Amino acid sequence: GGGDDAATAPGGSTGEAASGEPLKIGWLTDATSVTRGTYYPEFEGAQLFFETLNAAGGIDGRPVELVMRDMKIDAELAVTSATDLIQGENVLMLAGGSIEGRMPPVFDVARANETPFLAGHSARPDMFPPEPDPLLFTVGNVFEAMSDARLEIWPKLMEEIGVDGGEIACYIHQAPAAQAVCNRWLDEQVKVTPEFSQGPIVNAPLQTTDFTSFVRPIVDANPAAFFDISIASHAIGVAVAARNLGYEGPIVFSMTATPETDIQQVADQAGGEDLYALSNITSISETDVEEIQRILDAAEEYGTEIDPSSATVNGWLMGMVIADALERCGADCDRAGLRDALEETDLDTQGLTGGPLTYSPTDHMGTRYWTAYRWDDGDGALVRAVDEWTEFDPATDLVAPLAP
Amino acid sequence: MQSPPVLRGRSRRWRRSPYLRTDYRRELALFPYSGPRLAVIAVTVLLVAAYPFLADAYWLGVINLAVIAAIGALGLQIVTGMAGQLSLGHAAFLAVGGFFAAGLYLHLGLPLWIAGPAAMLAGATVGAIAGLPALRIRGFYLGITTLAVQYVIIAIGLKYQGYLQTSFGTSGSLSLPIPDLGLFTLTSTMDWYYFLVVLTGVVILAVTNLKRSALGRSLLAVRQRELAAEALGVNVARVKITAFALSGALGGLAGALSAYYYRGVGIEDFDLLLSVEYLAMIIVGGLGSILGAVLGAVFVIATPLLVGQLIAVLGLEGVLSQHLRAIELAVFALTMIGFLLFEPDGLAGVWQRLKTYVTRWPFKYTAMSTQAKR
Amino acid sequence: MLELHQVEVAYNKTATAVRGVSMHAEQGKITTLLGTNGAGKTTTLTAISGFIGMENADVVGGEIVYKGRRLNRLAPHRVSRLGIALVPERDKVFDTLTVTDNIKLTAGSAGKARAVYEEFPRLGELAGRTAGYLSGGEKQLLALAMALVTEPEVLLVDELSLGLAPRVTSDLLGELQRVQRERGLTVLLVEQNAAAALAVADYGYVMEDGRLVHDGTPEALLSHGDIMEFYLGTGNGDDQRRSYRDVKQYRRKRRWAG
Amino acid sequence: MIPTLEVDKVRITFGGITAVDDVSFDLSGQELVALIGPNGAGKTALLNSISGIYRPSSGEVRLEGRSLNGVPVHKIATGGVGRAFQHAELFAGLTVVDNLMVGRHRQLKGSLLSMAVRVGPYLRREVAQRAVVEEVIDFFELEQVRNRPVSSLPFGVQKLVGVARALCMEPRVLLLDEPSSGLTRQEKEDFARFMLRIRHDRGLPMLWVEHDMQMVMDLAERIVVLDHGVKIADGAPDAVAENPAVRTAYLGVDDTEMTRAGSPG
Amino acid sequence: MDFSIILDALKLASVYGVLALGFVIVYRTSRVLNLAQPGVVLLAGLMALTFIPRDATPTRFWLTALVLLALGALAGLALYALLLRPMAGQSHISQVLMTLAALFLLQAISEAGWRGESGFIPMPGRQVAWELFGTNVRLLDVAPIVVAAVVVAGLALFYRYSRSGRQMRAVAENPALAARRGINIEKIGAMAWAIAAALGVVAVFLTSTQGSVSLLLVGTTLKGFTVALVGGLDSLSGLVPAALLVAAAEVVTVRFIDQQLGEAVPYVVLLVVLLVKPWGLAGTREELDRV
Ligand SMILES: Nc1ncnc2c1ncn2[C@@H]1O[C@H](COP(=O)(O)OP(=O)(O)OP(=O)(O)O)[C@@H](O)[C@H]1O
Ligand SMILES: Nc1ncnc2c1ncn2[C@@H]1O[C@H](COP(=O)(O)OP(=O)(O)OP(=O)(O)O)[C@@H](O)[C@H]1O
Ligand SMILES: [Mg+2]
Ligand SMILES: [Mg+2]
Repeated sequence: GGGDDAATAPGGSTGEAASGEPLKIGWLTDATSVTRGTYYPEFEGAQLFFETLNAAGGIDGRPVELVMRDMKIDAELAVTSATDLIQGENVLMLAGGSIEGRMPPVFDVARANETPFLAGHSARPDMFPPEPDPLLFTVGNVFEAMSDARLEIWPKLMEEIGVDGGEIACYIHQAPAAQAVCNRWLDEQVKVTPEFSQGPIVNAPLQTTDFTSFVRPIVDANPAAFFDISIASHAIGVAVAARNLGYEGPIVFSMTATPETDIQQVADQAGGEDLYALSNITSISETDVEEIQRILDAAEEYGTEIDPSSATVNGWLMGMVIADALERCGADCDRAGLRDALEETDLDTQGLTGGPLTYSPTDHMGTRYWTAYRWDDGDGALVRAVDEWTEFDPATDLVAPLAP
Repeated sequence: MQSPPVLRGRSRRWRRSPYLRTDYRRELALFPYSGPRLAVIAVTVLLVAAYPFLADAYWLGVINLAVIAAIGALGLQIVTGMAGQLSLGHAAFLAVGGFFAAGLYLHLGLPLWIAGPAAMLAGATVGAIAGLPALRIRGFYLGITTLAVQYVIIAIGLKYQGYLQTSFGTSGSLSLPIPDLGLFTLTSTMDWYYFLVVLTGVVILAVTNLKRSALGRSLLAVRQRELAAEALGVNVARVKITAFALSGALGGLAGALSAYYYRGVGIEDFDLLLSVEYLAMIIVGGLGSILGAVLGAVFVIATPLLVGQLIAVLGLEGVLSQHLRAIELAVFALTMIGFLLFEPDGLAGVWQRLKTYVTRWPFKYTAMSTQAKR
Repeated sequence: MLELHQVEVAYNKTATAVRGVSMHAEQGKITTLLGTNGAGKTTTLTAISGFIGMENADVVGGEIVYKGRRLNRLAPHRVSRLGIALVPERDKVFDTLTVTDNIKLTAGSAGKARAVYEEFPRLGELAGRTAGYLSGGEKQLLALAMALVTEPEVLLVDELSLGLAPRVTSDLLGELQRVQRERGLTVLLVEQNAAAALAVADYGYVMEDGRLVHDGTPEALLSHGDIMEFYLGTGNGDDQRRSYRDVKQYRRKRRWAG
Repeated sequence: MIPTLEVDKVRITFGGITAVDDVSFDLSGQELVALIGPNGAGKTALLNSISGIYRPSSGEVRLEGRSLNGVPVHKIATGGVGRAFQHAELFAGLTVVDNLMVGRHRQLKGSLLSMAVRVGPYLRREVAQRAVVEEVIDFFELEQVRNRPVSSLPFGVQKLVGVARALCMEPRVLLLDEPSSGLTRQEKEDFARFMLRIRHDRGLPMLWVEHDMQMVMDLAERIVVLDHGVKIADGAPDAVAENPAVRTAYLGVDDTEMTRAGSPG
Repeated sequence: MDFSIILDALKLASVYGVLALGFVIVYRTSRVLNLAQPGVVLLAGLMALTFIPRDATPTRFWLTALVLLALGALAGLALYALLLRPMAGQSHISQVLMTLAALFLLQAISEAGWRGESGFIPMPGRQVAWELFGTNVRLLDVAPIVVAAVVVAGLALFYRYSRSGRQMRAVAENPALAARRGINIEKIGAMAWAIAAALGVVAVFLTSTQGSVSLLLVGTTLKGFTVALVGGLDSLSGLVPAALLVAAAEVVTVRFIDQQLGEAVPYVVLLVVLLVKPWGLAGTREELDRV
């Protein structure tokens, strides 16, 4: 694959530090808001990647510079920041993300300026096969696709845990897009695996800080398993509340939303037994994966504000994708060229995901590989609960089509 | 003791005074034809028309946002600045307008030029309902009931988005097309700029007229002394509801415009902070002042961005980029504090002060008895 | 005792309402300040009792001195604790408190509060009422009682007779004179009812358009032609008051200034 | 002939307090009736009940024969009851002219749209009403302060503006609550002249609350006396002045001082 | 109806009660809605997160809590002295906007120092729990109720038996006159702000028995407003029933009607109460209809 050079560059440290005219990439993230825990580490991951890359010679001697803007989950800031990055900073492309509802106006800015955009953890149907928006790419997931992917991995995890059926409870916070997570998934899951039945679905308003009353129905129903996905501050609050109120069954997080650092908080507050995570990316705990070790080394060297987690890994992966495209785009890379290069991505992720990441003109998302982890209280880290990766190709594996 | 009659109606000064008017129509005219005033207006119009050629696309976009906000701020100015009814839930009206416009497009395919006025109507209706407590409740208690209305609207909006999500399968945020106004479409930032500027001009003119009319006077009267106003024949209940309805209408318009400007709406955008920002606009601009509402809107929208730019220009970005937003917020807060402490009449007050200073120069104080106003 | 030297006060940092006023309220005497509407009497009293910017006004020149101490810019409660009490022209009582609470607020002890009711029996009848609902005159009584109960050394009264029935006015003025004599109280009395004020005062000032235009003993003032004409409604040679039915037209203008 | 204003057995109570007790009298033609009484006698309360601000617990007020019971305050005002308040109650943010224009509120009806557009009929109406207001300003000699914000006016002028504002309503009956308190002798004389001129020019009946007995004796044609909410006298000035009940309740001065209340000595 | 509902409502009420108390105390002395309070609460929470490490001993916890309480009071003093005192005599709306500016300032501080951090304050005794009426009851469920009761009762007694109660109302209604009657309005204002800010610190510890500290605390604090208003902004006696009413309504709605309405419930309760009693359950009229 074309990604090899770029992917090996950071560790390779053959050249000396890059010094030419920097290649500017705009990065939009929520650096200071309730969603910081989810989106900011992505930026940090990419930042680490490029620091390492630049130290090793950058791309053809040119350093890559990330220009970050904080959107604060605010539509107005998002639009002005995106415009400023493109027109003021003259960046080659945009990357990053915030909650889904915040993105369409930003995409509009990108379209109006013909600037490619690489989205992180949360994607939108705009990038989905078979008719993706020409400018939008993602390493992340659309909620509906994520739900469908879960159908196969869920029974595997349950088997590992030793749960052979019963009610599944589900928690999301009140964001319209998030509602698909529980509704669509549970509807299908009980069809695919009839030994499971639908338990309580809890849906708390975004402003909630005291989850007691919301969690009571779950505790009262005492489900066989509890799937807890939401922005981090909610997900951990709910898990802790459930434990406090006496729920002792397995709690399963989605690691894209609740990275290791947050699971750690739950373990601190309410004990680390029976905590699990589904993930489409390798956990930062898997230090025997070489690329993960590189991330940790880079974090050691360049520092991060938030302890590295799978979100950092996701950001690093985004860095890999961008560097790879820049490499292929060549010496006088412009926005159009970069977009074309992105579309031809076929990247070996060096073990950061379960397989290669490939984009095509009809697919700006690529195949996803899912696995499951278990929290090990002794190590204070995640360990694999399910060994293999489960493949999910959004082009063919969807249960029902996505809405436009 | 007999002294000649006060010089009235005839000036003995060698220069014709711009303040001397000879009939009421002239005094009541929107733009009294005084030289300096016309000059100021002409310069303003010229500057506004030339702005797109002076500013880059980014700052043009910023001004577009500010101008939309100015329409909303004028709405709040009517109810809080003029009628004195504290409204902490202005964002609710924006939400109603935005969702109404988006809903009309989504369900009926209606374009902006229909949806805009419709959003105003919807806003006015919700405004009038939100104003009902004002008939019984006053002051901060009223302020918080308007906040309550906002929470109710948000709850409804969430339900609506949930409904869209289940029945339309969209991710719940409503997307809108490029607005088509029949005669032209608003494609570029510059299109938007001229459209918004003209529209805002019309709104400003209308609000100014209202303020100078019987309604405007009764708004101020009700704010000051409800009972006395009533004993003078002002229907206080009606005036309050009208104020809320007008505020809702302008809020609704601003909401519809911003929905189309962002090409989509989400209920999450209309949080308390937005309401609070609108309040900040009218206080920074000057409570009760129309010019103030506009200046305040520009100020509140542009200051944080200006600070960001300033930091970039100073080359401090590397050092401070991590704390950019914190700095912007702090600067914003400090400016607000500065205004509250040193210029309670806001930007409009500064403008007024400047004018008085120019006309009065070189004197520092005016004796009470000779102080000329207007 | 209480002296003003060339005091200037400006509203909103722009308009001067008091211009170069110098006056003196002598210890244990009643000094009265007369003047037409808007002359700056209230402004003068407010300046003495302390501003802290609350009225959007400032003493921009001159000195206010009490017992050798400069009062300019002193916070109102400090002024009050120096023994200077003010009965304001408007907003003189706490509307949402009851009459009793209003008095207790300043009385310090319950005994003193009771003494007030002995002194002003009308207030006793109103003890439990909400002060905001009192009639204009009742409020005036309450305000005076609240000021007196602090046992001040200097009492500043802004328009004592405002809204009071004639009988109450004469009673109060008599009362004021009695208290003043007994306690050696220093009084600065702003009054519109010039005849009544000069009847009890030891010295008088006349203010117009922000300036002092005249001062003297009551006798001197009472026999001054302009004062007779404009403040007493007598003049015309004989000592008879003119009837309000056949008054002539006056013009509002400064007569002494300049 | 029906009297312009009839107060018929009006009683006003607040909780346990009876502020006005069974008071009846009427006003017609162009009478100038003074309403006097000690502080707290219920004078303001009575005016309030005529304006509709307080509702009589029994009895009723009639304007030209029509009962005002249950009529909203603003309807009573537009129906012809003009009112000047004891504490002026001006609208602080507005100028003198605008305060008076509020008094012309009734004549300035118009749709929101016509007000927002302003040209055409609404502007003509505004101009016409403005002319009326200017007349009143001339009448009260307020030219110099017409564009001053009322809050910066001295109290005495504010009260004058209050009266002017009431007159702007073109009322059928004018209620004045202590309009001259806080004025100097000279200004009171001016004010007396205004009252006489109002009566001369407009031919209005006026109900006038006043504490300055000399003014009352000189100007009023009839005097109604309240004490503790009860009407204790009603009649020509001289007759009332002779009334012993009035003397003890209100005046508290001996005979010779009657018309010279508060005089030196 | 099971015991857990009562428990949940009581817990929520205790948090709301203390939050509301903070608003009431400032309002009583100045008729100003203290919009800076959410900032104080947030900052206190974030500082607690930083200074109480995961493995903190109980001694360390209590010491830090005390220090934060003192810091809170100081912050309240500073806010009053620097921002509110110079505003004396200006309109109430302007003063409220000043507290709003203070909120922005506090948020800027929290952003500079903590960005959007969130987490749990490690509470001592979090493992202690009993089974009661079929419900799992933790020490941390009971503690906030007890603390809130003590705090509310204590302050109520303080205001009842100190001269300040009446003075506060006088200052609130007419500061200029109060000052001229010899009341040190600045002392009273400073005291109120210090107490209110300290209450904010107490409140953050109370909420932390139940949930995490995050930017969302701002919204939670605002709900304290509704309670203060339902009770009557200047009354301490209306506060307890108001807190119970609002909390119960919220808990019942979330449990039995619709979880998503939880956010709006306090405001709906407020609307209903105010339409019946415009000055809250036990508030006093602040504007008199009198001309
Ligand atoms: N808040 C204010 N803002 C601006 N100007 C003011 C203000 N208060 C008073 N003035 C002006 O200051 C001048 C003096 O007013 P002041 O109230 O002191 O007069 P006064 O002698 O007490 O009159 P009165 O007899 O009517 O009470 C007046 O011209 C008035 O217009
Ligand atoms: N809204 C009210 N609530 C309770 N008591 C009231 C109310 N309005 C008036 N009162 C009481 O009724 C009595 C009459 O008051 P009113 O204001 O009519 O007196 P007044 O004759 O106008 O006196 P003054 O000459 O002092 O103005 C007073 O004792 C007053 O306290
Ligand atoms: Mg005065
Ligand atoms: Mg009265």
